[in-house]
Amino acid sequence: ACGGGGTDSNTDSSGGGTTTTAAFDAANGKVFNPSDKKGGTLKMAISDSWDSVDPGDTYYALSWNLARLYTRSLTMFKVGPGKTSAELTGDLAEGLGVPSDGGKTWTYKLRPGLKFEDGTPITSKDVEYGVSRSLEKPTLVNGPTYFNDFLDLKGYKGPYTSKGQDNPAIDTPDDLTVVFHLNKPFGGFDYFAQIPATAPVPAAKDTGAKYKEHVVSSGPYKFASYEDGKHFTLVRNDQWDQATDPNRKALPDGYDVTIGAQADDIDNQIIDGSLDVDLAGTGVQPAALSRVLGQPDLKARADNPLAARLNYTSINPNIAPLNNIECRKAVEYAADKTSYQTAYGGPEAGGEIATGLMPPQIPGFQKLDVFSSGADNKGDLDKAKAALQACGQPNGFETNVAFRAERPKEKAAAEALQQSLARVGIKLTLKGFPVGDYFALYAGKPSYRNENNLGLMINSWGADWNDGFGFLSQIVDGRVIRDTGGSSNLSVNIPEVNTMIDGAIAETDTAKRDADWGAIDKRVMEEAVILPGVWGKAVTLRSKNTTNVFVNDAYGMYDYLSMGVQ
Amino acid sequence: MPAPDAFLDVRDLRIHFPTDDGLVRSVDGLNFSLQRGKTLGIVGESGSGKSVTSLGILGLHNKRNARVSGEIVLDGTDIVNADPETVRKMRGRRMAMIFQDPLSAMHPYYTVGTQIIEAYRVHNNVSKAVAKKHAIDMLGRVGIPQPNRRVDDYPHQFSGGMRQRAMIAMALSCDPELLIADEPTTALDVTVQAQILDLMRDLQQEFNSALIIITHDLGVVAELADDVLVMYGGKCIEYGSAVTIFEEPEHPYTWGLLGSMPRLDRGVTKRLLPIKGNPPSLINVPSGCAFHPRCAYEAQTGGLGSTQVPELVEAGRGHLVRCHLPVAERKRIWQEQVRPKLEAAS
Amino acid sequence: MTESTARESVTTQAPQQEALLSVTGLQKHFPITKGLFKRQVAAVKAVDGIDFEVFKGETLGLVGESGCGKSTTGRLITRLAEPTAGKIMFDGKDISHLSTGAMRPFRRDMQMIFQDPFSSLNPRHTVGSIVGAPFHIQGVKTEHGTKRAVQDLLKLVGLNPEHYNRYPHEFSGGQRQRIGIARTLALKPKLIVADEPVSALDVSIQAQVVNLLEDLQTELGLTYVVIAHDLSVVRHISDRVAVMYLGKIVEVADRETLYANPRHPYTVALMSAVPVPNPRRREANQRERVLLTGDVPSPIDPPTGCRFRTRCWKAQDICATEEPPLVVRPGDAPGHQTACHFPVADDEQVVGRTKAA
Amino acid sequence: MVSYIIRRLFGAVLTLVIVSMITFGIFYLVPRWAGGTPESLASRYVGRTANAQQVAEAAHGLGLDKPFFTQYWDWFQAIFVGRDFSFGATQAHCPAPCLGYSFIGRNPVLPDILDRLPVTASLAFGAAIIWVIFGVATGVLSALRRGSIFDRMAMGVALGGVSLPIFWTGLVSLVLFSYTLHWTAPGSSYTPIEQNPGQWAYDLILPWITLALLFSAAYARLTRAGMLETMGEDYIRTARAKGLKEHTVVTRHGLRAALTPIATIFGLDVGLLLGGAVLTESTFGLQGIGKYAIDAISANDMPKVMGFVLFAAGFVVIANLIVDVVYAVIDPRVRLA
Amino acid sequence: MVVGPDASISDQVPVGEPPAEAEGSQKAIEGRSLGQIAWRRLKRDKAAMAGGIVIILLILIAIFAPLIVHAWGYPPNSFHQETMDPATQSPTSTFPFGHFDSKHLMGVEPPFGRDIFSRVLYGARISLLIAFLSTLLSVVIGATLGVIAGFLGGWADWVISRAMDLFLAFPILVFAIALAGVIPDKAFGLSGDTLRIVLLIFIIGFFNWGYMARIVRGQTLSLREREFVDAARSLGARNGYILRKELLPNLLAPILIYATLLIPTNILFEAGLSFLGVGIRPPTATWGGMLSEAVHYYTIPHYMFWPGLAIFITVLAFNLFGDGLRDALDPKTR
Ligand SMILES: Nc1ncnc2c1ncn2[C@@H]1O[C@H](COP(=O)(O)OP(=O)(O)OP(=O)(O)O)[C@@H](O)[C@H]1O
Ligand SMILES: Nc1ncnc2c1ncn2[C@@H]1O[C@H](COP(=O)(O)OP(=O)(O)OP(=O)(O)O)[C@@H](O)[C@H]1O
Ligand SMILES: [Mg+2]
Ligand SMILES: [Mg+2]
Ligand code: NI
Repeated sequence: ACGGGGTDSNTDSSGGGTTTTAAFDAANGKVFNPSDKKGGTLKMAISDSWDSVDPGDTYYALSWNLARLYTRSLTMFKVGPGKTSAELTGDLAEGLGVPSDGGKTWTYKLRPGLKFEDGTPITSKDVEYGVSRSLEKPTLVNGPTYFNDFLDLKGYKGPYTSKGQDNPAIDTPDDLTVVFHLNKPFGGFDYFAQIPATAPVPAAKDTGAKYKEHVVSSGPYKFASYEDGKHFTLVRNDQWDQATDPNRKALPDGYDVTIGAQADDIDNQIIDGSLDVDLAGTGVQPAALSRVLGQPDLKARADNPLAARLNYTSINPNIAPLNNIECRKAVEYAADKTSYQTAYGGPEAGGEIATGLMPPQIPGFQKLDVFSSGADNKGDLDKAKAALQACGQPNGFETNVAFRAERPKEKAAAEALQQSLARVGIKLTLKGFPVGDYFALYAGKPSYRNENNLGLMINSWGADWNDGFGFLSQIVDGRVIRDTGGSSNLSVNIPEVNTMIDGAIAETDTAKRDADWGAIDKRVMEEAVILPGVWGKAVTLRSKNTTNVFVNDAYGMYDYLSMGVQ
Repeated sequence: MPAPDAFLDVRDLRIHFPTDDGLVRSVDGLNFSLQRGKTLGIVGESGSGKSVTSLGILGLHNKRNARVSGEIVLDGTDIVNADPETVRKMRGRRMAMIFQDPLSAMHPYYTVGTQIIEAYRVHNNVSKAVAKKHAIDMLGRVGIPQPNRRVDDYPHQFSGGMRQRAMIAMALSCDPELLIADEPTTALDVTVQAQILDLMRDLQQEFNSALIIITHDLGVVAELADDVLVMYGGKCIEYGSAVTIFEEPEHPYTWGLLGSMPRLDRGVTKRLLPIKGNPPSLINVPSGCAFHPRCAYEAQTGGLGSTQVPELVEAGRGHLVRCHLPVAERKRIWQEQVRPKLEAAS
Repeated sequence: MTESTARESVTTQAPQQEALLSVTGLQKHFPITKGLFKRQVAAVKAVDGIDFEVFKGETLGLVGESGCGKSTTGRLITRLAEPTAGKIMFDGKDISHLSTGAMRPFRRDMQMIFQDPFSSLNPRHTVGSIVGAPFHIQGVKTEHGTKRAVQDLLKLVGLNPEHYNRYPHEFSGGQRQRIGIARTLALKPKLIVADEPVSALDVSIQAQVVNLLEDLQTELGLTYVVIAHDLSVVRHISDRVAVMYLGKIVEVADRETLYANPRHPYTVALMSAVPVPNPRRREANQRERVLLTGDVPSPIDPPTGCRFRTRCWKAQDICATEEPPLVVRPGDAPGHQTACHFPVADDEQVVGRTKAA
Repeated sequence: MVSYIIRRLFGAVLTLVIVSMITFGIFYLVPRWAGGTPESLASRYVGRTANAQQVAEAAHGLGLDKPFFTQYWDWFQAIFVGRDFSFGATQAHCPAPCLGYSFIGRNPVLPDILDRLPVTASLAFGAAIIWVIFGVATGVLSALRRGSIFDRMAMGVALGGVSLPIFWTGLVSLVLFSYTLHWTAPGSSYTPIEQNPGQWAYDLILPWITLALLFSAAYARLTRAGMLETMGEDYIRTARAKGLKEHTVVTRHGLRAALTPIATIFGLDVGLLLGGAVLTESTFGLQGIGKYAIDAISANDMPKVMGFVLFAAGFVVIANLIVDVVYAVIDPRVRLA
Repeated sequence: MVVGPDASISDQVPVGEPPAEAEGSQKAIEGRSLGQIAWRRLKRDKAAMAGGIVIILLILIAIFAPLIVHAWGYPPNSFHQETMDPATQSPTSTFPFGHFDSKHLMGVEPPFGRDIFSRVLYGARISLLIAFLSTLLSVVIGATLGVIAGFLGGWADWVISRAMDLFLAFPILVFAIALAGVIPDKAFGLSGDTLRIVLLIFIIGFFNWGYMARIVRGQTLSLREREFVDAARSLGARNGYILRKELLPNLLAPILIYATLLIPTNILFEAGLSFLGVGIRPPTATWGGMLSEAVHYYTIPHYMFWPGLAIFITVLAFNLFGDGLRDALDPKTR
């Protein structure tokens, strides 16, 4: 999930618990200002726009977080602070899925009495349709591709392309039962079932790419107005029945979401209370940072959640001289991690210095130190020079570093790398690319990155959900790299790793599976194709008006479902 | 020259402009007076201060860049020292002006009628309709055909002669007692010039106003003026009745002017008799007599010319000349040397 | 011009004289375009079929009111403008449609003096380079070098040769006009066309330049076409005078004849309108003057037949239908051509006839 | 007059067509220089599961594989007849007048732009009123008191005004007046005028002033120069000679003439601004046309950029046209056939 | 040419140059060209001279930036992380406006503590280089096309005038941004900063020629009507000669004036592009780029103060100088 994402509790938080004392990090791992008082409008804003509010067409953590207000998926993460959210629970479904056929078939039973906003009952057909339409990537381009990859589709492409055909991978024996057939065993299918794409969509109301303009609600709120890319409001959905929904409190009467506000203004407005939440959840802007951390009253309103996100740099092993592992090692050793951290905003707003891929909160995490950058994290120049020697480039070499031009932090990271690698003679040229096409046309496109000598590519990845599969599968599996571009995996294509992944997927024992993913992490690190930077952290701010605030570790940001207003 | 009953009396008028390059003495001690119903012609070379004088009489010089001193008494009011509001009220009503280039002197964005109406209504508290009737009336008086239609035309829709007529109509709209025409016909063809000159003469007689006509064309002066003032370097160098100036001029510059001019009323002269040299700079006015560097008779003043400014002295009845040459000598030279040459036909 | 007899002989023998320049049926129409595709909708008939000759060594004066086509005629015969129709013979050769390149050799023999002494000299050039330009452009080598030649020319027109390196803005109008004249003389032309050479100058300076032009003519045997609107200057300087009205020549004659016995009503009116610097004649003068009414018609749409008929007091029906040819009228001196159906008779009692004194 | 306007309209349309061709040409050619192929361009719109064949199909469906002039013609005629696109299974329709269709946003461009027009228009007109009042008043006073202390100060400030980059003044004033003093609305504030005119003005006052500062400075200088020139004209002397009051001379005669060229520049400036006050809108986070363009550019959403360029050029061309017609109305000398 | 005796052209009244007396008054202005006069006028204009001096200083600073920085600062891209508090990303110094000392004359910029002084100095190089060269390009294109349009007239004029209208109708800034965004990374054998600079120069220069062309065309049209052009033609001069020798010298003044006035516009234009993130690539310092980064730290105003001040001073200097030049060279004010 891009733009946030990730999960798991803070290392120091036990999970659960509440507090009413305003203090730094008071809503992280605990519920701050718990309340059951209904009413009010929660005002949210975001500076950029995100992909979509269409549950079948979204991949942003904030969007998955928010979608729970107006859609219900088959399963969901438990709502609560700290470790609570590491567990899944039924949402539309009465409980978790029931696997059979060695994990190749998953069956879900829907709760009775569910209704769409127009009062029509929600049936298993609507769930099937929702999943089926999300397969239509040419139209709904944004969502994850897990269902495309794992369902046993037998050539079925989706309701638009394969018109009139039934989806062979999904059966609906009755109105309340949904059965998924996979093409290989997969133990973690319940995670797939919490993806918003499993939210029911009435086929008659589906308008393809335009469905985002009027998403039919199955949750406690429905759209009252929607202006694409600018603004929308949610109001209570009177067809939603609390009795069918043990997870949602639905405190506010409505939500008011502004898109495209100015980032600094969002901070200022949250500070003065005219806004409640920065929807992006990525923390305050640098301008506000010194204020927030410097002023005790503001600091008491801030939290510092750790996101399951790795900010890193891919090292392209397909171009000279980086095709030599020693040269890649030289990069790993020479990089100054502290300046990398500074680039992302320092220890609190930026994150923890990363030594491996998987963030600490992911099960299976192990403390790696494959390429030590020294005690002060400023790089080990001697080892770097030795590696260069071994590589046959004793005086260093020249290559390019790619980054997304509109992202100041990535630009700063590129600058930081440029400075630190220059110490051993590795000369970097900075190349910014437009955000929108970074993966589709430039860094993500193998032919482009190789022909244009993109040796290093700044990247960032957050877990789709907090387990090894959710974090690693999209960035270390060489088979997701496509010649047509668009993959988030820019540099890792190790046959051995691919096999290890298949093994981990098939593994049904959770502990062993977690360990497998840990091993994959280590193996990838040893190949020196990824230079880990920092595990993302953010200094986020809650407004004075908010109640029932806590960080949902599944998303690494405030839980939008639970928050209320005074 | 100053007459006690004069309608306009200019005394020791000095108009200086301080500029970056020095003080420009455009008008430097000018005296003359004028009776109602009479016409004064002012002639002189380009830059001799004619226009500056006329603007001075209307009080149009900007206090910030012009230094005006002396007296300009119009019917008892001294324009130089009166307060600006008084002078403004006199402009247009008691004294009016016709400018050289009627196209640039009329506002391009307003109809001819509007501009005349405006002139009339500043001084007469009448309705627009009445003023418009007056404007049409005035246009008719100056000989514009179909005045009720042309009143709504813009200046650029008029021909040169019509524009000048319109200017005259505008100037006369409040029956001014003093009319100053600064080169009113220079921009016009001879045939049109003749029409305008006739018109001005007729109108002057009709209104019995005092008229100052400024020109460098001696022919025009001869047609209209009763008295003639010859300016050189910001000073009056000769003043007299038109007949005197044309028939018994006494200043070498005036001789030069007459000699420079081919005349249709005489036979073709073998050669023109130009004045040598160039007009003086008004910043570094030549010492002594401003004309001395160009004067053919400078030698006969015994060096006085370059050292001493000659006085304007009476040479005959109402005839004033500013020259170091003794009167008798001047008369002799004119009679014996210059006149014969001027009249020598081929 | 030392001998007045010389001039007389020129005038009387004029028709037999060798023509340096002869113009037949010369026309210049400036198109007026309109619309997207620049369709020509009308034309300014600036010069509309004129014939005249200029004889070697004489001065032809061209007079007329503003806009009647004098300057255009001047520009046509110096080929600064391309004639719409008609023929220009210079020194026996047809130059009517020569290209710029083919015209170049003729330029040496035909020069032009311009009206405005301020705009006719390039402010960025020194006097030396302005006067030296003809040598440069025509690639003429001079005996003692260009500088010497230029200085000689400056001396010739009465300027200080030391001023070689000065810029035009440092000179007065009269001096500038002399610089312009020096430039035209550089290539020893046979014909000089002077378009209002003195009208921008002060009276006193005007006389200097007129004298200079006359002196140079005597000295160098030049032929002049002098364009002017000041009839007295034209009379002073010309041997023969052509009067133009609205793109046509209405009357040509030698100076004495024309001024003493104008035939065309327009010429009569024009002359009577000239103010005379004699205050005693004022009253009489006014009575004698022929006052024309109305304005000059537009050259875009000139009147049919005789163009002057709309303002002519003698006009009759025929004037509107038939265009009078420019011919010698019975009883007139040879070379006195008039384009009028009803020319003014010698003894006709027209209001405004002034006999030469 | 009518035929003049028709002729000018014709010219305006022609200009727009050429503008569109050049724009189209640049956005067509440059990505190809950069190594783009129809497939690589299409791959952005088909999602991450597409294989080469699907990409090729999409490239075909979107018309990206056609030669330049065909593509241009498709684009051009869409303005009049609308256009259909095929993303493989799904179709999209862009109804006439179709200025382009965003493959990323999956929506026609024109409605988006029109939707944002009120913001840009509010910004442009509000600022225009302020700068005209201040600029012209300052310019006139300076010209009348030429050389005075007021004149020197005003012109000094004006020169400073045109020398300050708008994004800097905008930022500094935001920091000062919004974030520090809390006098004005913070950035990104906009309330439609029909909703609450007071709030509308309050939200926009800072952008107005910032934008107006720049233009007032320029207009003060222009007005001053114009006034100095006209006040030296002969007809001003005539007006004074008529005995008009100085006030009348200055306003009715001097200012009237001096304002004519300024009015034409004003028309063009407003036209340009209506086409997007890019820097101002991005500095103040206003969701106007300029911001739209910037956002489209950073998203590499070329149909949006194309549509925007044409729309903005349209404003300039129309402004040009209006200015010429108005000029003909206020200056009788240029009244043409 | 052999000239006849002087005597023959002077009879009673000499027509020659007036003798000595007049000479005296003319001596003072002997051989002074319009350029010299303009220079004298310019020298008297204190504001313009101040502008001129600042411009010269700026150029010197730009040229010698490495030397100056060597003496008083640090390399523009080097980090000084010790000067910044990594957590709050603000200067560690207690002084409210950041870390100043004898080596950080203007403090340091976040997040790495780069030296603002040396970045501002190095930024001057880019700004001035781009502004000068793009102006040069506009001038070359604009003046050439303007002269051609004005001089040849006819269809050439029509085509060029329409092209001018066209370029004036383009939303230039957006267009430039869009272009800068889609331009390839390597082209014409150039890459990196050099390509960017060349590109920016090209874009700015290419989209700004319309105004220059309009002015030059207007000037040429009016010059063409001047009689000295006819005079040259009547001497048989070819078009080339007239263009070079007669028109060009007179066009130099307006071209120079508008070039000096175009430079500040182009400086702002470049800054605007950098501000919007499509200028020169990081980490190369440019004023606009520094400003755009400073925006993120607006709570500490001195980050945006210095580059803003640099732009302001430069643009002001050029404007003052250009205005002065216009007054000095404009024949109307003479
Ligand atoms: N405002 C002014 N500032 C400085 N000098 C001025 C000003 N007005 C006029 N002069 C100068 O005063 C002198 C006299 O000018 P004026 O206009 O009176 O001459 P003129 O006799 O009317 O000449 P012309 O026949 O050319 O109209 C000229 O040298 C002129 O340059
Ligand atoms: N280039 C041109 N295009 C269109 N019309 C022109 C052009 N040049 C001259 N004319 C017109 O041709 C007619 C004759 O002009 P020309 O300049 O020959 O008159 P002129 O007799 O020299 O007048 P003036 O005494 O004012 O110099 C005028 O109506 C003028 O408007
Ligand atoms: Mg005058
Ligand atoms: Mg002429
Ligand atoms: Ni993600």
